[in-house]
Amino acid sequence: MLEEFIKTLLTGNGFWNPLVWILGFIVIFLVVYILRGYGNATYKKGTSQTQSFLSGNPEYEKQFMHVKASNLYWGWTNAMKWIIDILKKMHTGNVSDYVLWFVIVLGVLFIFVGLM
Amino acid sequence: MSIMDFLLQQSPALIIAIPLLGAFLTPVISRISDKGRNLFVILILAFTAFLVFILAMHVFETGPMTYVFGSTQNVVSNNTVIRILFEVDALSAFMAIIGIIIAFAAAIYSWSFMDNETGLDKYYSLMLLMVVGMLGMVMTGDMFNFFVFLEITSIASCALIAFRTNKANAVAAGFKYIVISTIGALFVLMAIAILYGQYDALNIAKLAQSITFSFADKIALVLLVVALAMKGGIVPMHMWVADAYGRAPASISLILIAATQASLYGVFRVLFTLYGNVITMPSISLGWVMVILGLLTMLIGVIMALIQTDLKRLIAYGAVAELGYIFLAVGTGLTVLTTPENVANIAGYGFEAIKGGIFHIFNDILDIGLLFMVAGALYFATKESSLNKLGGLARNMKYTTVFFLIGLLAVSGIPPLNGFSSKLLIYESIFQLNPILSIIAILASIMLLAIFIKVFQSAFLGPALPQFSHVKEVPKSMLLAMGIVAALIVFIGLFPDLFVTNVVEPAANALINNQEYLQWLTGGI
Amino acid sequence: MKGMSKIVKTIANISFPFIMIYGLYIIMHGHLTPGGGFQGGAVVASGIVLILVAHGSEWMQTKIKEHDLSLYESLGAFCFILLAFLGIAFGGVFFTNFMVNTNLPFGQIPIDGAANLNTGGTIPLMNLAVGLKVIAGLFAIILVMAIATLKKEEST
Amino acid sequence: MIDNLPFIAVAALIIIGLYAVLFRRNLIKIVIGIALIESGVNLFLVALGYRTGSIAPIYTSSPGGIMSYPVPQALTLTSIVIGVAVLALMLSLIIHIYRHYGSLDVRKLGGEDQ
Repeated sequence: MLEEFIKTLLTGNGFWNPLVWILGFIVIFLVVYILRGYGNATYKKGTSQTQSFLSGNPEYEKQFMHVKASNLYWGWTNAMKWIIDILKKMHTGNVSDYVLWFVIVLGVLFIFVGLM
Repeated sequence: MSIMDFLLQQSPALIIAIPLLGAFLTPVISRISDKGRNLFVILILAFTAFLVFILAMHVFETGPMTYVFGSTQNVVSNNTVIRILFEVDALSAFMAIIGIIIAFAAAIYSWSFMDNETGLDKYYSLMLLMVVGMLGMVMTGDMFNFFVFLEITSIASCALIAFRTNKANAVAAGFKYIVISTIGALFVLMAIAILYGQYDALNIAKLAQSITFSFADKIALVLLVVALAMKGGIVPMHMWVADAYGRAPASISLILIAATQASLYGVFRVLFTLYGNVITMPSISLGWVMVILGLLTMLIGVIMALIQTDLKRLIAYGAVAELGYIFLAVGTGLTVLTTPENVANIAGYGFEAIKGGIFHIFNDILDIGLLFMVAGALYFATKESSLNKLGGLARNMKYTTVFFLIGLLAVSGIPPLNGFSSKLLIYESIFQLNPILSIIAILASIMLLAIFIKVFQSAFLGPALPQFSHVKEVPKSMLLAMGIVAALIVFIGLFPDLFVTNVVEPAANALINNQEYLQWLTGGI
Repeated sequence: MKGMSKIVKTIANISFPFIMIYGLYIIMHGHLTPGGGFQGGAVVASGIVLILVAHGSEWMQTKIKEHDLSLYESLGAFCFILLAFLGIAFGGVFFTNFMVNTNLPFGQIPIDGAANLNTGGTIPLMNLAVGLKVIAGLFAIILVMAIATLKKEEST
Repeated sequence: MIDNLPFIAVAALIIIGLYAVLFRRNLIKIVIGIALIESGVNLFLVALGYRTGSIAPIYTSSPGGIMSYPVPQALTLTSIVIGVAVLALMLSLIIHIYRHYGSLDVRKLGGEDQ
C-alpha cells in the first residue's frame, strides 16, 4: 500500500519523485538554518542595524512605502510596450469583436481543412 | 441486489437527476429556512459526489458504462440507435470527478461568501443547474443531448455571472457571455445537424462508427472544434473569459472553470472519439493547429495577466494561459497520432503528452480555483478588488495567505505541488515534438510565477495599511472550502504517481482508444 | 405599464377563455397531435400576456405575485422529475413509461389508427407538468419585464 | 434548384444574422441577429427531415402516404424552447444594461483592458 504512494512518476524519459525533492529541501533548510545561526550572534535589535536605509533620505510613513501593483515590473512592461499596446488594442471588450474573432478563426480553419 | 449495486446501476441517471431535483426544490426549501437551504444544497452535492465516485471507480476498473433512458429494449433497431443514452467512459468519469469536487467546494464556500446577498434561492437553483449541465455534457453519449446540456450550462452560468445586477460591469459581462455562448452553441447545433443529415444518427458511438470524412464532415468538424474552443476560452476567442470570470462572484468563477473545461472535453471528444476512426488519415494535421493555438493561448494569457491590476481579471487571464498547456499537450498527442512515421510513438511521448494534458485539466481547475477562492476571500474581507489599493493583508489573514501561497506555487509549477508533475509530463513530451515548444511553455510558466508573485507582493506583503486595520480572517466555511482544495493540491503533488496510474492513465487510454467507446454498439449492451 | 381603454379590456376578457381552452387542448393532446407542454403553455401564456397588456401590470400585480409563479414553475419541474423517478421504481430505468398497458389513466395501447386520448402512459402527465412550468415561467418572465419597464416609466 | 431553396434560405439567414451581430451597434439588433441565426439553424434541421410530397407526421386519422421525418422536428422544438429562454435572458439583461449605462450602444460595454 505504502509503495503505491511513494512510487516514482515516470515521464517518458525522465522521472519525478516529490520525496527526493523533500529530502533535498530538508537538507538545504538545515544548511540555511546553520548559516543563519552564525549571523544571529551579531544581530542586535533596536540599533540602527535594523532600520531601513534609503540612500540617506528620510523614510516615509509606512503606508506610503508600499509598492503598488501597477509599479511592479515597470521595466518589463516598458520594454514590451509595443506588444502590450497591440494586445490592448485587440481586447476591445466589444462583444461584436469577440464574435468577429470567432468568425476569423472559423474562416482560417475552413481554408486549412479545405486544403487538406 | 444490494442498495450499492442499485445505486451503481442507476448512477448515470441519478447524477443528473438528483441535482436537477434539488435545483427545483431549492426555492421551496428557501421559503422555510435559509440555513436549511444551504445545507440542503451541500447535501445534494455530497450525495451526487458519492454517486460520481462509485461510478468512476466502477468505470476505471471495467471500462465504459452505458445507461439507456426510457427502456432497455430495442436500443438499436433497424441499424438505428433509437434511444437516448448516457455513456460514461474513464475520461467522462474523470471530468465528472473534478466537476463535482469543485462544485462541492463552491457550495461550502458560498455559505458565508454569499451570506449578505439577496435572491439566494435563485443563486443556489442556478448553481445546481450549472452542475447538472456540466455533468451532463461530460457524461452524455448523444450529440443533441450534448447541445442541450451545453445550453443549460450557458444559461445558468450567464444568469450567475450577472448575479450582482447592481454592478454595471457584471451585467455587461453576463450579456457578453450569453452572446458568445449562444452563437457557439448554435454553430454546434449546425454541425450536429450536418452530421445528422448524413448519417441519420445522433448517438456519438453510432456516428463515430459510420463517419467517412466527406466534405460536409470536414465542415462539421471545423464548426464543432472552433465553437467548442471558443466556449473553452482558447485565444483569440478568449476575451469573454476575462469579463466573465472577473465579474462573476468568486464561487461562480470556480464552477465556471469546470464548465469551461467541459467544453474542452467536448473538443477532445469530437476529435478523438467522434472523428477517431478518420482522424488518423495521413493528410490531416489538426494537431499542429491545436499546438499553435495552445502556444498563442499561453503567451497572450500571461502577457495580458501581467499588466492587469484587477485581481480576479488577472487570475482569469492566468486561467487562459493554463488552458494553453492543455491544448498544447493534447495537440501534441494528436499530431503524433496522425503523423504516419510517428504512429509507433503513440505509446511513447504522444501518450505521455495526452496524459500530461489530462492531468493538467485536474490541476488547472484545482489551482486556479483555489486562487479564485482567495481572491473572493480578499474581496469579502476588504470589499476591494483592485491590486493598487490592497496591501499588507498577510498580517490580518494568515490562513488565506497560506492558501494563496499554495495556489501560487502550484499554478506556476513549483515542485513539489501538483502543477509541477503535470507540467513536467507536458514539457518532456512536447520537447520531443519540437524543443522550442518546451522552451516557450517553460517561459510561460515562469511568467505565471512572476504574475502571482506580483499579486502576493502587492496584496499580502508590505506595511500594514491603516484602511485595512479592521480586516479580519474570513469565516470558517470559506476557509474549509479553500482547505479542501489546498489539501487535494498538496496530496496530488506529493503522490503524483498514485494519481496518474489510477485515474489519469485510464482517462488518457479512453481518449486515444475510441474502439472501447464504440464497443457496446458491436458487442451489444 | 398602465391599462388600456375599456374596449380593449372587454375584448381581451372575451377572447381570453378561448385562448385558454385552445392552449389547454394543445397541452392535453400533446401525445396525439403536434404540440405538447411547451407549445400549449406558450399559447396560454400569450393569452395571459393579452390580459396583462390590456389591464396593465399594476392591476396584474394585485392578482398574483412573481414568487408564487416561481413556486408553480418549481412544482411543474418537480412533477416532471418525479414521474421520471417513478420510472426507476416501476420499470427499472429512469424515464420508463410504466403506465402503458395498465389499467391506470392513459394506460391503453392505441389500436391501429384509432388513437384516443386515453393512451400514452406517462407522456400526457409529463406534458401537463411541462405545460404548468412553461405557463408559470413565461408568465413570470413577462410580468418581471413589465414591472421593470414600469420602474423606468416612474423614474423618467 | 427548388429542392435546395431551404438551404439557400438557411445560409442567407445565418449570414444576415452574423452581419447584424458583427456590425450593428444597438444591443437589441444584436439580439435580433442571434434570433436570425437561430431561425436559420432551426430551418436547416426541419428542412433535413422533409421529403418531397410528404405529409405532417400526425398519427391520428392520417390520410396515408409518406410522412416527413418527425425527429428533426422534435429537435427543432427543443432548440426553440432553449432559444426562448436565451432571448428572454438577453432582453432582461439589456433592461439592466440600459439602466446602468443609459445607452444601448455595444461599444459602451467594453474597455476594461484599455
